[in-house]
Amino acid sequence: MLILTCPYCGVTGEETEFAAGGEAHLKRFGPGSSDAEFESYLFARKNEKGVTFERWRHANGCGKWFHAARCTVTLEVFGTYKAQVTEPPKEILAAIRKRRPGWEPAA
Amino acid sequence: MSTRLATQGRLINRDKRLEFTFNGKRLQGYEGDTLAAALLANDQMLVGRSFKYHRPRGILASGSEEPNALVNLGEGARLEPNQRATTTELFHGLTATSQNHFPSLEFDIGEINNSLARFLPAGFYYKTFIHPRFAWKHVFEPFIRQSAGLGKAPKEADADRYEHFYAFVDVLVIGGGVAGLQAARAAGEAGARVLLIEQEPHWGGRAPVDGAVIEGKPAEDWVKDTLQALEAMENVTLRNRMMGAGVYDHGYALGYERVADHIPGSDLPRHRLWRIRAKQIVTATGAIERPLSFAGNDIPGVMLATAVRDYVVNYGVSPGDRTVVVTNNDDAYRTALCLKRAGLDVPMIVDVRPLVTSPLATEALQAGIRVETGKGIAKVKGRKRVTGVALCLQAGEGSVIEEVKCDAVAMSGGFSPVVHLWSHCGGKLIWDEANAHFRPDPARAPTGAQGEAFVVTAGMASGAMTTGEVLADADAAGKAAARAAGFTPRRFAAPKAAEEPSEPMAPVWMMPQGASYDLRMKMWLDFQNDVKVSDVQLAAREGYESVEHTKRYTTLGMATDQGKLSNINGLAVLADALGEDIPQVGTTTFRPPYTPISMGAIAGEARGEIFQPLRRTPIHGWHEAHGAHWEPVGHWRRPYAYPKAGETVEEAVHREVLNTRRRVGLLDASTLGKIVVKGPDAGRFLDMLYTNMMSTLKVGRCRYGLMCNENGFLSDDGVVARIDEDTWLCHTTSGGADRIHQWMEEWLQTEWWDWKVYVANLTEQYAQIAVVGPDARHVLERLGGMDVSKETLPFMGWQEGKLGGFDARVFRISFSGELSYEIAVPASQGLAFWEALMEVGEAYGMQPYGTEALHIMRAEKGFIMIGDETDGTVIPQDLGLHWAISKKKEDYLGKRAQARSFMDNPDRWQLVGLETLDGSVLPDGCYAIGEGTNANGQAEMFGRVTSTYYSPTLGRGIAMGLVHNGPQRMGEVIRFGTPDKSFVEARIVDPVFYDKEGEKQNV
Amino acid sequence: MSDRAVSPLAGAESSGFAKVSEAGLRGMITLRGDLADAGFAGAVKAVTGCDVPGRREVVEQGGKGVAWMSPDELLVMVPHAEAEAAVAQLSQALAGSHFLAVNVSDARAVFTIEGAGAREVLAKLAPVDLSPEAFGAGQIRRTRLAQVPAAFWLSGEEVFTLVAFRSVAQYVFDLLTVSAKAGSEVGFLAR
Amino acid sequence: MKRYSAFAIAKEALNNHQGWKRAWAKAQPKRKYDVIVVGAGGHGLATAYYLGKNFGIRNVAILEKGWLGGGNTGRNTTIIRSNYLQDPSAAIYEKARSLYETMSQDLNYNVMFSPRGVMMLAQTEHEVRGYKRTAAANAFQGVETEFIGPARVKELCPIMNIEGPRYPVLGALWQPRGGTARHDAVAWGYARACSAMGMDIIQKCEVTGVRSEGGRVVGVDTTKGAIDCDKLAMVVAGHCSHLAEMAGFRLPVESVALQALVSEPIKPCMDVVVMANTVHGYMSQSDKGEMVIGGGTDAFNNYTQRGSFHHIEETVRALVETFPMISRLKMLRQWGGIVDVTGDRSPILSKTPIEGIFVNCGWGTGGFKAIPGSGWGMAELIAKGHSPLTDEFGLNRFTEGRFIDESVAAGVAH
Ligand SMILES: Cc1cc2nc3c(=O)[nH]c(=O)nc-3n(C[C@H](O)[C@H](O)[C@H](O)COP(=O)(O)OP(=O)(O)OC[C@H]3O[C@@H](n4cnc5c(N)ncnc54)[C@H](O)[C@@H]3O)c2cc1C
Ligand SMILES: NC(=O)c1ccc[n+]([C@@H]2O[C@H](COP(=O)([O-])OP(=O)(O)OC[C@H]3O[C@@H](n4cnc5c(N)ncnc54)[C@H](O)[C@@H]3O)[C@@H](O)[C@H]2O)c1
Ligand SMILES: Cc1cc2nc3c(=O)[nH]c(=O)nc-3n(C[C@H](O)[C@H](O)[C@H](O)COP(=O)(O)O)c2cc1C
Ligand SMILES: [Zn+2]
Repeated sequence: MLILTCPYCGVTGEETEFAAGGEAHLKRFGPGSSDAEFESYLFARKNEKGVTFERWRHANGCGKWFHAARCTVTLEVFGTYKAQVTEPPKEILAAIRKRRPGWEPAA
Repeated sequence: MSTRLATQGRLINRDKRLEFTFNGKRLQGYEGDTLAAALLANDQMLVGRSFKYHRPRGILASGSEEPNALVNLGEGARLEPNQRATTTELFHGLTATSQNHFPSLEFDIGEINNSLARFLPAGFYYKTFIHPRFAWKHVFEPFIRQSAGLGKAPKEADADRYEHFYAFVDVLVIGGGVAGLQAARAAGEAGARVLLIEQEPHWGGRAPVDGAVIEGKPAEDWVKDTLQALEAMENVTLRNRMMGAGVYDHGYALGYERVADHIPGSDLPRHRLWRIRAKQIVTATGAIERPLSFAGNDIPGVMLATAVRDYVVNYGVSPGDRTVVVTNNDDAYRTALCLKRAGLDVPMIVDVRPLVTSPLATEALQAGIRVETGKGIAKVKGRKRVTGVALCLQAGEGSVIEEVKCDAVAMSGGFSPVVHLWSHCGGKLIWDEANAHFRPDPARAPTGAQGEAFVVTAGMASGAMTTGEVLADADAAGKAAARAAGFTPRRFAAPKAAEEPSEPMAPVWMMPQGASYDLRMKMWLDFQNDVKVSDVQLAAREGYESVEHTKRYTTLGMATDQGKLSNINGLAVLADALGEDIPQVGTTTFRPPYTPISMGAIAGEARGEIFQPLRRTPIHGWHEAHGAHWEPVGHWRRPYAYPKAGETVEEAVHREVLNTRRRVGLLDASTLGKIVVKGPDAGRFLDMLYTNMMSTLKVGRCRYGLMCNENGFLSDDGVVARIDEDTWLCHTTSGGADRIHQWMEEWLQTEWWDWKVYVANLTEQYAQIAVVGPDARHVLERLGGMDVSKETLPFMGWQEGKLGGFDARVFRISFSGELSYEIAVPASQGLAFWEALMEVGEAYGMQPYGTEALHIMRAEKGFIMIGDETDGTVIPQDLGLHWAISKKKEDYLGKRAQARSFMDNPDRWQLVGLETLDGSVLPDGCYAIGEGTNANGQAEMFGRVTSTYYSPTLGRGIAMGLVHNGPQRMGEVIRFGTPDKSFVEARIVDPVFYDKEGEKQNV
Repeated sequence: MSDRAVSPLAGAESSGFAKVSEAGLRGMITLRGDLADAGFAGAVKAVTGCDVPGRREVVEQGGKGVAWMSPDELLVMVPHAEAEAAVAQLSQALAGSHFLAVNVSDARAVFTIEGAGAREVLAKLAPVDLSPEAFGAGQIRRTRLAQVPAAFWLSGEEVFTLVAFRSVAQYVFDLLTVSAKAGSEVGFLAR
Repeated sequence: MKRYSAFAIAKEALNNHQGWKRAWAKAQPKRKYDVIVVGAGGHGLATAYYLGKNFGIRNVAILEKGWLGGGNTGRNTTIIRSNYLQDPSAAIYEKARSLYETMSQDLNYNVMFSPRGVMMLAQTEHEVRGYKRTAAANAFQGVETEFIGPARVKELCPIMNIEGPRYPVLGALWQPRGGTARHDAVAWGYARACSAMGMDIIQKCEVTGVRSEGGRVVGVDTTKGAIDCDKLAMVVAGHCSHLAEMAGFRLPVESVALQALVSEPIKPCMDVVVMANTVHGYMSQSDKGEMVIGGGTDAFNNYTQRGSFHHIEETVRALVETFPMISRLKMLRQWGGIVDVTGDRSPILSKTPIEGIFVNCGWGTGGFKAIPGSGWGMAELIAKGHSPLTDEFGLNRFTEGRFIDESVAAGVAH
């Protein structure tokens, strides 16, 4: 039963106040994209065993979507950050590396 | 004989007698007794039968580790099977019956399994009952199942109630022995918010029984003083009768509080499940004594040595007059001494260790007890009660040296720290050679939300073995937890305890060491599930080598006690059989709960009316009062129809359709989603969301729209109204309202965050009522206040104003094909508006109609219904909705998906109308069946029915369906298969069955 | 037409170790926009007399109030009969900027929970630290109450105001009533 | 291999059971195999078994990082049914179900297949229609099912409260020859049979790398060293993304925790398996007497074999409503498994971008019931390059937009 902190309203609450929303930083492909691009946008998931970037919504709260960096093996959370970015911010990467020296994001 | 002593009994109140019954026998006990203590006081040692062999079983332990003494507690709506007598507080009027026997506890025919035990080793059922095949289902399995289970299945619904509670603390201390008390004190003194919980109704754990001396005073007094100090601390809460049930990720812990088990029938919740979020958790859960594995160790009268002591000291009950003590450690000498002090006979202490010179041993000798070292028990004599033991050399094969008469045996195989809660969330263990037990490895603690360690252990739970060590460890644990939670511990020293010098224990996993097979198949490891030393050895021999395989093959540790007594002994036997070290073999996984918790407590308050939220429209009460037959729609409940007296539901539906088509009907459409979308980019946004163009909609007009998901599938539909230059109101399906609102927010927040659009879900702000039928306009005109004529309010227009004095927004839209108005008024006025409509409508024969009439009317018109014509695999193109898919737009959600080869293919199942040749109603959901079969031998299917009704308007069955290339096959007759494999023929027709030209709605 | 307007439970009440009441109709407006904008703050002030509250804060005065709902959303509270007018006033004041003001008064049900045990009534249902140290006056918490979303704040020393969706008013009332049942005090928050 | 029978037990009993041989041999990896199967769960073992039995391919190793059967095969709620809606699903699950009927005899290992009947409750009109549709399809897919009314539901399962209060039971989709089996025994029985055919089952052997040359697989690296192979089958359920990553491709799969629990054992009171999808919970009683209970998954990726307690709560809440008598039973143990959920919730049995590598995954919350059918089809796919049982389950369906969506009728897939 995770606890997460919403970067918008600052509430630190238990998982039941939030809704998980899958892999973060997907790039949307629309008309004109190739079959492979489109398929990978919809389906090919990193499904990392380790550090992952994922989406959450503060469903029973302020209603905002945000991102979390979390480890799928230990379930620890390295940090949460706002959704209006296309890649994890530097502080988050630094926070991860602090606990996982040498870690590099998957391609 | 087990009996009540005249002295001792620190936990009972001899002034208060309580009556109870066991198997119908009326018995007496004292306030403060456990059921087990009271049974023993009444010489009821035989309390149940084991699972597999139906062996007679007695009370073995004094706490939650008890495997044998399980009873059916209570009756009827308060029957609870498998209740542990050792943790059941006695109350007046308690009724209990023993389990797993027929016809009675004393004479059980199931005991035949016992004589067949040789033929029923571990895993025997995997090897037999294979032939003949039908026999498994008809003979063997019914037989096995008959003998399954322990307690009685309750028949009635539970009479009690339950609740939850959320608690947030800095430090949760689990276990209220001296370790828990000291840890709580140390953390509390540091200023942390502390919750200390103890499963028993009393505090102090083992120390007061064991005669520990702390800070120069008896443990009992120290406990009292410490409790007083803790109670005085504002920041500390003490809670007994509350078990730490589980430790979960991120410092989440479950506390299982048995609020009213001991006072049944009170109005209190029976159990309260605490959901505790702790920064740090201290487990001070003590240790559990292990049995020894000797032949006949399961015969009633053989008990754990600490349990024997507990019964004497705590309850003033002696399990036997003559008790042989058998041990591999010093602690059991305390039991011998305690029995002796109580005036009971201890004919012998049998100690496996070759030489024992510790102070406790000396004391025993001085007390005149015979101590036999280097010896073991070859076997216990007796069947339903111990009558004696046969003595042998521990090092030998079991030749009997001497027989000793006794009526009880107190055994001790050493102590295993209670590591369950430490392990639940990933805490790791190390093997401690000296004490022959697993203990928590502080370096590999469970980790929390920040990757930090969040569990510390204290006292015997850490593996500390003397009271002095226990207190020092607990003090350090309390301080460490407080520090980790952000507090500065005070520099008080840990309390000191009197020295308890002792001699090292000697691990013994089998008694005697070289026991024969016949002895090994009488040595119980798991008492409840009847797993013996020979079974574990067999599993190892057959290659079930992983401890997890052994567990599953033999069922070791899978009983209601979860192997609290058996696991370590079992894996030691396994390690020995494999020739491996114990730590290499490892333990099985510890899983919550620590001891079983009631389903009622888990469900909490959510039962009956508040099982789930029930959503009600403002008119709900009216529907109820007017006999609505309900249909659940999401969490809403909508009227399906309003049957009148003497009318079936189906008749009511038909009447409602006809009345609406001929005169006028009224529908509560309040559940429809209503989402306002506003901003300079709102038009552009809606163009992305809907397949058709919404930005071009004129203010004052409505347009029907479709939404797809990114996979291209149709997900919702509804009418969109343009309110003003930058505001649109989107209607969604009832089930879709929240989903679509979130869908919009998701795209706005996570993809197009630079677009200026705000959305708000106004679904519940309005009651929405559809007035439908040829007389609809007349009804509204009667109500007055607004011009609803064709000219000012044409089809697919909307306007706002006063209607009958109500603030109303009126949409001229139709889902039935009739002249129809949907009127939104503020929800607070919804009921009044509905009633006003009913009143003026009376003159026109207006009647309410429900969802089924709605469905039939839309089907008569060939309108699709999300969830019927769509099922998450249908794209708008399949439904002939090309007209609602903009060709001009570069993009909309789902567009790219619809260009994939399988979807872009014109060769798909597509929507058509269907008419049976005989006018009958096509069965729900049936498939069009072709002639051939596919590679897997399945009949070819080329279409299916999506909606099918009897049309009261047309007087025959009508249906819609998706058929392979359907629209190109108009007029063709195809066959539909029914579940009974007969066929119905139907013709492919246009899906619009009624008023094709739309004359009725356009008036 | 407020004379025909009824609150979802018509002022139902129950009492146990805390008193639970459905508090009748309240005017409520969902107001979205740029909370940091001076014009926006001015409009809020003009309608309610209150300043824009800080993150997760609520201000109430003279029957009006404002609650912070999210970084771009406020809940503006006025007497029920004034809600439409307040929407109009806000819309006028904010015209030309990007905002949304909608009347949601009737989409809500409002409750009060009063008494020394009020915190514990809520703590049985919401996964929130309700100790006085963690939750005090002036704060608003949006959360989950058993199986539905809700928001609450302290309107007095021992008085909580709780807002939920109208459709589940009965459910919320029943939940609160069971939680407050006399004798089932927990004794954790109020010792 | 020594045959198991009552006679053998009797004989052994007189010999103090000293003569029993290992159920499967202890093996060390050889340098090279024709086929390596990664994952000794039910699907991996069944794949190997049918490779040997149906195609004579016996130079096979099954590599398991832990103990065989210790993945989801050893922790599932054992429901077996085949009343699926879509043709490809109905085909493979029915093939599996029919193989379960004779599995004990085929393997000479009693897997206790118990065709006691499975019912899926319809508690809304929508569900009624969905299940009628399934029954209609099943009739022509060779799957024996029936839509039954509430009275029959009550008769089959007297402990159920069919009157609500919240969601009265309107009927059920009933598969009389669905049921349960002893999950561990399925893995053990296959392992014993594979071993008897000379295959190597290598436990505590984790695959840590996949080697390929020129787009073709050549072998794997393991914690017991490198092993070569001509063909490689990845059958590792929740860990399939991880293995695919080693081989350099991605799968449309996410790994999430699914939980289950058992009550304390009680005397038999429920002869059928009941799934209640509206309220979300399902329950059956094991041959030992525990009520075996399961519910939903966590929505976030997880590799811990633990889930969040609120799912247990939801499930128990639902079942106390459906079966009020369980309120006073106690939860004995709860646990989790990591299941592999695909983009359309249907499994993948497919070739992959690397030649010689095959994947069998995505069974998600419901693959125990499929084990023999999946093994049968997978073996054919590996041996012959295609199989009618697996053809529709290829990876290409995600590119084409050709989904096999089962949720349309039933909502869940267990
Ligand atoms: C709680 C729960 C309840 C369920 N209930 C049902 C049900 O009622 N009915 C039903 O039909 N299905 C059910 N399922 C689903 C079912 O259990 C699975 O679909 C099925 O067991 C999958 O079998 P498998 O052989 O594919 O995977 P597994 O049994 O998980 O086997 C995969 C094996 O691969 C091994 N492995 C992983 N990585 C490596 C590596 N790198 N190297 C070597 N080995 C590796 C693992 O250790 C594991 O043993 C349930 C699942 C769960 C978790
Ligand atoms: N007999 C021996 O050989 C021996 C050796 C060392 C110490 N001792 C005695 O035992 C004492 C050990 O003290 P301790 O506090 O470490 O252990 P303890 O056994 O005295 O106390 C543990 C307490 O935790 C409770 N508990 C266990 N699991 C629980 C759960 N899940 N939830 C709630 N409560 C739970 C138990 O009911 C018990 O009251 C010493 O003071 C000493 O007197 C005995
Ligand atoms: C069908 C089934 C029945 C089970 N019955 C019991 C049981 O009676 N007692 C028990 O302790 N565990 C039982 N378990 C749970 C297992 O002990 C174990 O928790 C589960 O297989 C997961 O393994 P793990 O907990 O070791 O990770 C059962 C599991 C299943 C799948
Ligand atoms: Zn938030």
